[in-house]
Amino acid sequence: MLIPCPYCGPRDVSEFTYQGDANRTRPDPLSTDREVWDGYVYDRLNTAGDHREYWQHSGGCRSHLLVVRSTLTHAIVSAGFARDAATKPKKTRRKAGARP
Amino acid sequence: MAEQVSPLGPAWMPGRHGRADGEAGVVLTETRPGSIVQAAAFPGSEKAIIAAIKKAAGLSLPDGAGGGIATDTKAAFGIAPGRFLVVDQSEGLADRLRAAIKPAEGAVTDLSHGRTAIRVSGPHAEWVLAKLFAIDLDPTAFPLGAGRATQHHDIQAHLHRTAPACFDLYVFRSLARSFWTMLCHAAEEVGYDVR
Amino acid sequence: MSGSRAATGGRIDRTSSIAFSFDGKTFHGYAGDTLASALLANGVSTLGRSFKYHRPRGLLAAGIDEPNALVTVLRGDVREPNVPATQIEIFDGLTVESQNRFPSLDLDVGAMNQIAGKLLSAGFYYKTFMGPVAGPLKGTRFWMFCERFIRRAAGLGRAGKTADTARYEKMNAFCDVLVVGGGPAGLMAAKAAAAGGGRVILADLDPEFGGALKWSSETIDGEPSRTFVDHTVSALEDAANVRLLPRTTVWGYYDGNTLAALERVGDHKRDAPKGEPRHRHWVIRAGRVVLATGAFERPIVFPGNDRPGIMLADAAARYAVEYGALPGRKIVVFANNDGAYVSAVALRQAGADIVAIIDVRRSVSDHARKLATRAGGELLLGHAVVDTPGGSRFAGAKVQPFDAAAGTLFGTARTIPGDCLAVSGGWSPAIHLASQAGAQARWDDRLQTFLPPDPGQSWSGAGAFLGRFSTAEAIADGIEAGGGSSDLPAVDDEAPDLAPAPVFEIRPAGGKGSKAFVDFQHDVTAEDVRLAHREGFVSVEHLKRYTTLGMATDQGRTSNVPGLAIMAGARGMAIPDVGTTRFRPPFSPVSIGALAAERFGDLKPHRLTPMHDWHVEEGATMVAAGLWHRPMIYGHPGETIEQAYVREAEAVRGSVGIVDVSTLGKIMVQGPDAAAFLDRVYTGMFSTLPVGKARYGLMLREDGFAFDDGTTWRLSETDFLMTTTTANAGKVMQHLEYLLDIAWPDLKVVLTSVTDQWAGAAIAGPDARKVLEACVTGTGVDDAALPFMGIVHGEIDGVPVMICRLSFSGELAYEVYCGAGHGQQVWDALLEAGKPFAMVPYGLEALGTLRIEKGHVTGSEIDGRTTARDLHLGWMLSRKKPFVGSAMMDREGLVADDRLQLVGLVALDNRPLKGGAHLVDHADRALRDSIGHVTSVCFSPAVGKYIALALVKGGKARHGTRAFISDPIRRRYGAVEIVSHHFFDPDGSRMHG
Amino acid sequence: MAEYSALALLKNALTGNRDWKPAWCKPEPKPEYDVVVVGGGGHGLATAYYLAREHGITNIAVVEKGWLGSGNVGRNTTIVRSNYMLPANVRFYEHSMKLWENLSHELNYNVMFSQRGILNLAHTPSQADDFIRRGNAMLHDGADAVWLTPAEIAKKVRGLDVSAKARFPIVGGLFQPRAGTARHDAVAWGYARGADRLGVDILENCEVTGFLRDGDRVTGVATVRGEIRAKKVAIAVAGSTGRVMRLAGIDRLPIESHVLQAFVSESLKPFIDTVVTFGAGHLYVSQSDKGGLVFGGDIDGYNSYAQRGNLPVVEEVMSEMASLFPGLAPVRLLRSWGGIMDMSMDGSPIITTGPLPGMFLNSGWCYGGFKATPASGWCFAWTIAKDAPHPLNAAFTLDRFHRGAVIDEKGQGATPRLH
Repeated sequence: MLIPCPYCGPRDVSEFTYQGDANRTRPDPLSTDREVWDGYVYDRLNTAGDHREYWQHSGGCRSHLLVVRSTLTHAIVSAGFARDAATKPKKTRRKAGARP
Repeated sequence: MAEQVSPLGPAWMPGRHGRADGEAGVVLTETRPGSIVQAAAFPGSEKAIIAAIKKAAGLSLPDGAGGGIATDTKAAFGIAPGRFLVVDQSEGLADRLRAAIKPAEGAVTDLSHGRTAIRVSGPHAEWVLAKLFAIDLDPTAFPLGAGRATQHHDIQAHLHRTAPACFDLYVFRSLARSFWTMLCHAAEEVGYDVR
Repeated sequence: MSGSRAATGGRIDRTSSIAFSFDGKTFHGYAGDTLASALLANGVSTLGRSFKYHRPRGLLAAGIDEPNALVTVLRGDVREPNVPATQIEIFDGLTVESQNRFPSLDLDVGAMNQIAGKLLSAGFYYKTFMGPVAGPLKGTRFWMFCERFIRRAAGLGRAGKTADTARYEKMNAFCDVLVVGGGPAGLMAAKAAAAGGGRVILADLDPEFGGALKWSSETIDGEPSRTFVDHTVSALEDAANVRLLPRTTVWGYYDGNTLAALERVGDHKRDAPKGEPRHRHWVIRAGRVVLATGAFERPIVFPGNDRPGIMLADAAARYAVEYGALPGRKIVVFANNDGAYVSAVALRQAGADIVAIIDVRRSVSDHARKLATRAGGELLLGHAVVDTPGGSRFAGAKVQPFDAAAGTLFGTARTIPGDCLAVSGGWSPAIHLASQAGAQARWDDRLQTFLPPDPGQSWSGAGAFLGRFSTAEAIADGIEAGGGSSDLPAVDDEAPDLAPAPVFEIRPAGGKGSKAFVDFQHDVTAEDVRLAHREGFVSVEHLKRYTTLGMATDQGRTSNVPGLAIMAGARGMAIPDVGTTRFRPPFSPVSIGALAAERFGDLKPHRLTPMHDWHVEEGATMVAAGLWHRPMIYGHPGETIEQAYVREAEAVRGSVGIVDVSTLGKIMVQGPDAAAFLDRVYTGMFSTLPVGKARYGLMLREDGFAFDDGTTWRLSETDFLMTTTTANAGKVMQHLEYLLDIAWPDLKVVLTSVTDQWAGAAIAGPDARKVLEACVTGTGVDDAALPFMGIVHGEIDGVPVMICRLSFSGELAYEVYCGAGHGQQVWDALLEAGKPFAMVPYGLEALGTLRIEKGHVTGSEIDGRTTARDLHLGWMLSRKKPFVGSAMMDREGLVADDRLQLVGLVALDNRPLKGGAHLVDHADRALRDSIGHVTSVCFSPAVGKYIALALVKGGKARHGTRAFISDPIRRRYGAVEIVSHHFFDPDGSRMHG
Repeated sequence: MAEYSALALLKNALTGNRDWKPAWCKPEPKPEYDVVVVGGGGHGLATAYYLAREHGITNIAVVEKGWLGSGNVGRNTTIVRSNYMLPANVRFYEHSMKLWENLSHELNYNVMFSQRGILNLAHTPSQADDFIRRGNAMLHDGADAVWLTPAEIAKKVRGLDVSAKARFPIVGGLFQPRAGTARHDAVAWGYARGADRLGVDILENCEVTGFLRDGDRVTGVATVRGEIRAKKVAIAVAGSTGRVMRLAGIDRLPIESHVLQAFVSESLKPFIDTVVTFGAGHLYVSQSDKGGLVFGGDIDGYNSYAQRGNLPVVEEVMSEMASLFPGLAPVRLLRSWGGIMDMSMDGSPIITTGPLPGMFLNSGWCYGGFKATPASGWCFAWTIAKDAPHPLNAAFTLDRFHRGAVIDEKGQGATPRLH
């Protein structure tokens, strides 16, 4: 499997460390809501299909990547810096002009 | 101050080894630069860091991921987003970089002792390195001046192409002796010269 | 003898005679021979014994699909078992032995299994050997008793126990186009792709490119096909952008168009040049792949179809034409398609007589008739071979009229004598790699075979791989798949139609006659397939697993389709409805050594500290800690380990000692937000730490369990040097990078591993300060200049150093850091300065002893299952701020009263305690109710006893009570007292002194 | 259905093996059952068998998406052992071991359980202590274990590099004599035949497409062969847990599906007798009765439902094989395959009531599922029959993660790829 690192280019999977399900957002550190924390730490979406997940290019530039990869075929749909995804405002699914 | 002690120890054996006939396929050298320094930019300050490297080391880095430049005594190349490895045969580069980089823009980390510089040059440099690294070494994919961060199993390495058939490798000092031994082993097939 | 050398012909070098040994007997062949062709030419007909029934077997095929002729290649005591003789190029001195026979190939006692044949039907072992329910053979014993004999009888070659000293290597390659297969399709694809300018790799498993053109009688553009191959190959050799890999089997198609190939670099050489590997494991990342892997001929299943001398028709032709080795002089051909007629002509031209062509079809094409005439011999249409009477090799075919539509025999049988039977049952494209790359094969009714699926990855196919069997089609496909333009060479001969009649098995009425084999290597018969059907094992996977059909080393190349066809017949279904198995890597077996490459033998990564060579010269016993090597003790002659570490530890408590701590993980945490970042990852507060001071920190995992500890030094407002445990350095770095990239990308922090930048030496003991005073310049090291947890910068022997006063041993202690390249110099200077105080170097054992006496924890206690509170580190959990793990650390399971908690133990019997021992609270030695276990042990010179740290249920509440060691594994029992983990100087007066 | 025996074998051999009957029937689904077990793998079939045998519930259907045993029961490295460290695991797996020891008799089907022993090699003194801790834990909870010195190991496993200069020097090994291997497919077939003989309907090619619901309560399954109502629905689908539970509206679970590769060498004459596992990395190897060395290593380490892995793990496992047995370097890898593991967040299984009323869940086997088959079925059957767990599986609940009562053998926390 090759993962296209946005900095280093496509690299062999052996250069990467899997950092798991990216369908989770770390709760507000001040939150004491146990259920939210439980969900974050233990529960996984475990998608059969295109799966959002983190990989660290630990054997290269060490960046964490947000990768969308099919868990059925291992085909990689997209890969970008996790940092970008985390800092960019979340895109709404609605297209401009569409009804709420 | 005294010179650094090489980590290669008894593994460094000058002379011709491996296949004995013909020209040596590769020449292996420990280049022992005085300064190996990481300059890292906080997001948005990459340009400022590139300018600071120009000011402190006199090296103009090209744009682009993994872009780099090499002269006889100095080198710089990108190793990660906003991160550059800057190398100088003489000591004192870290201080010059610190003076040129504002703390709000980036950080300077001296790695002069932490990384060992090994040069692999010669007609079979690509062939020998291809045994160790899963990266495309062809000049079309890895052009002159460019740098790459990669690994050989447990050993992380930064590669810098400083001439068409010459690569400078930076590996963790503690692993340098093992890496050197593996490099020599890989080079036996084409014959190698340690200088 | 049946096989013999033809008077002329073949791509062998008849001027170069080669001597080799088979089963201890010397034979001669020529350069260019395989072991198979050479033995065939020498008249050897039995090359192996079958798996289950130990039947004599000869060559069936001429290539990688050979199921029978597996042999062991010997290189000294190193054994390479199960190599097909068809894949071995002979060289002077080649030594080979046959397999699965005792005492010899010709006389094999295992052949008695044939007598019990019916008993040994598919799955017989599931139905018996359950044994008695009582008595000495109860339980599994009866089965295990019987199993021993079954195991001895099974198995093919014998593996060696002598270490293989051959060299194996890995090679990474990148290309725009990888062409797999060097037959006409592959050659043209490579040529066309190369013309396009991209980087091309062409791999073929044979020593020479050309595929079937090497034994074809066709002419291309007016030249013999072999000349055409030579010209094309030399043009490719001259192209700078083409890499040719002969003797290279592409065996795995992995994700992202990553393919794995095995190059047999040195198997055909007596001696390897220095540094050259025997096998090279290629990992090829290809932009796109052209699969031109050809097709395998398959046999027809009929009674007695495994007798030596019965061979695939194309293989027979290949032996004759490529190697000049005639498989027989009087050849009978048995076919269901036109391809065998071409083989018959080739055999005739090579010097054999064709006795008869027996075809199941009642009528054949004019082209076939013409070929039959050229081949000579009798043409028997609408007939089938129903048995092969004779002994240990083929002597003639019993034939009978056959109705192909009904699948029935009729009329009377007669025997046609001959010394070789050439069989063709149709062709199966080699779709294995395409199947590995994903997707199901599809059935083609006309060709009666499975064709490749639609590409799931970036590949295209060409030639016989696509079921386009003619050379002209292969050439046209190759050019198209290669993607470039090229002149289209013209093939001057008419191609035969390889579409077969749908006949897979000849089955005499009532199942009479000899065994009819489907899988030659696993001895699976047509009756076994039908038995599986009767017992309900009807899905293709059940069939495979119940009968072991197709699971041998040839991976069913010759058996899959006939097996499916028989099951389809039994179920009354079409073949594709029964299914096809998914092919898995490897396409053909790959040496374990090649895949291990340089990662076995002596080349192993070791992490060495700057003072490593000194430790070794000083006689230290080194111990591996992950990749690191660390001194365990610096033993004196005659000392035991315990005597050595006790001496070293006593020196530290009494005067001073020095220990190499360079292996501690060190991470630079830099940036305007570094302090805020540390507040979030550590349980304690770091933003309040002044510059020039260090603080002990504890990290939790997100789930609230303890993770790692260490000190972090504030070097400036924005620069921190974090230390981690040696073992966890990498994990901590990754944990921090994850948080910074994903949880808090807004923080301006840079993390850099500087473990290797710094050499570290800890000076510990009452005289530690005096040692530093004697050698440090540029700074004071007195209590005022360097208080507990203070940091100063100075020089030792002219080398800049950074000194932090902190203590793991509980003594007055300092960690001295300098650039790693100066580590030995500073170490030497410290030793020199320590001489007046009799300073000793100490190793991990003494370090451990000192910390156990102090009750400090390490990885044995922070084992991923303990909490900060379990380890009495609850005081480090800040209540002023959230930190990683703070939200989860108070869950009921983490604060339960019966958790294992850290305690100290003192042996009451004055005998050594051992890690891994359990504790119970009953004095009898009954194995029940463990209350915990021992984590770290030593003889404590300070306490004067054997002590230990342990994790015990409800720990603290048991202080002052007695418990008992229960270590049945080592038979160590005895009483201990449970005490506080602070054995020594609990108020820390010494390190503050 | 006829008993299997040597005599039956002989009798049938004399009549041309014509009278053998199917090992299990292929019935049409009934509209309603007392219990529907989803998943015709080892655990599902064992559950049905023990429900019928131990609890007298025989109106059961086992529904299987593909062919029976097409999941991990037919894709593992066939190792049976109970060498765990934490009490909940040792007791559970030891119960399994005891069931294994009588399984062939009980099922009248030779599952070829062979107690060849398992040897865990230790490569450093601290690892030896860890293994001894485990061995002691096993002995305290009723399993068997002994310690072998390098010299004893050298005698037991010839070909193993026990020299001091070995790449991974061996300081000793923990040996469980009663551990061993069993023929994996036979376990599925034996349980299927056993359940069938007790009246269980085994429905192959019967993929579940949804759950029948009455409010929260699960009342049956919709399948490609029609709706089937059931008083109780039990899920035992290993790597497919995520997919099946999603059909019931449960999107998130403490489970990730990962691919694990396994390998077999070409067939060899007897080379190693016992099961050997390697402590310096991750490798386990045994030799099958057919002669192939069956071995495996770590999971690939990323979420996957594709039954295929990638090269890095192949190379890693082979390097460990060649390091341990330097004579095997020329021996050839014959075949590799992949199975889908239901990796739980602490590496231990889940056998529980719920999470919905009328539903029961069996999952989280990581790569320990095969050896657990008998006890998993036995405990799951108990849980289903009594609507409450047996003490042996009382700790294997879903809510243990949230309570912090994790059973973490490896101490790796909620990082499935490290379990």
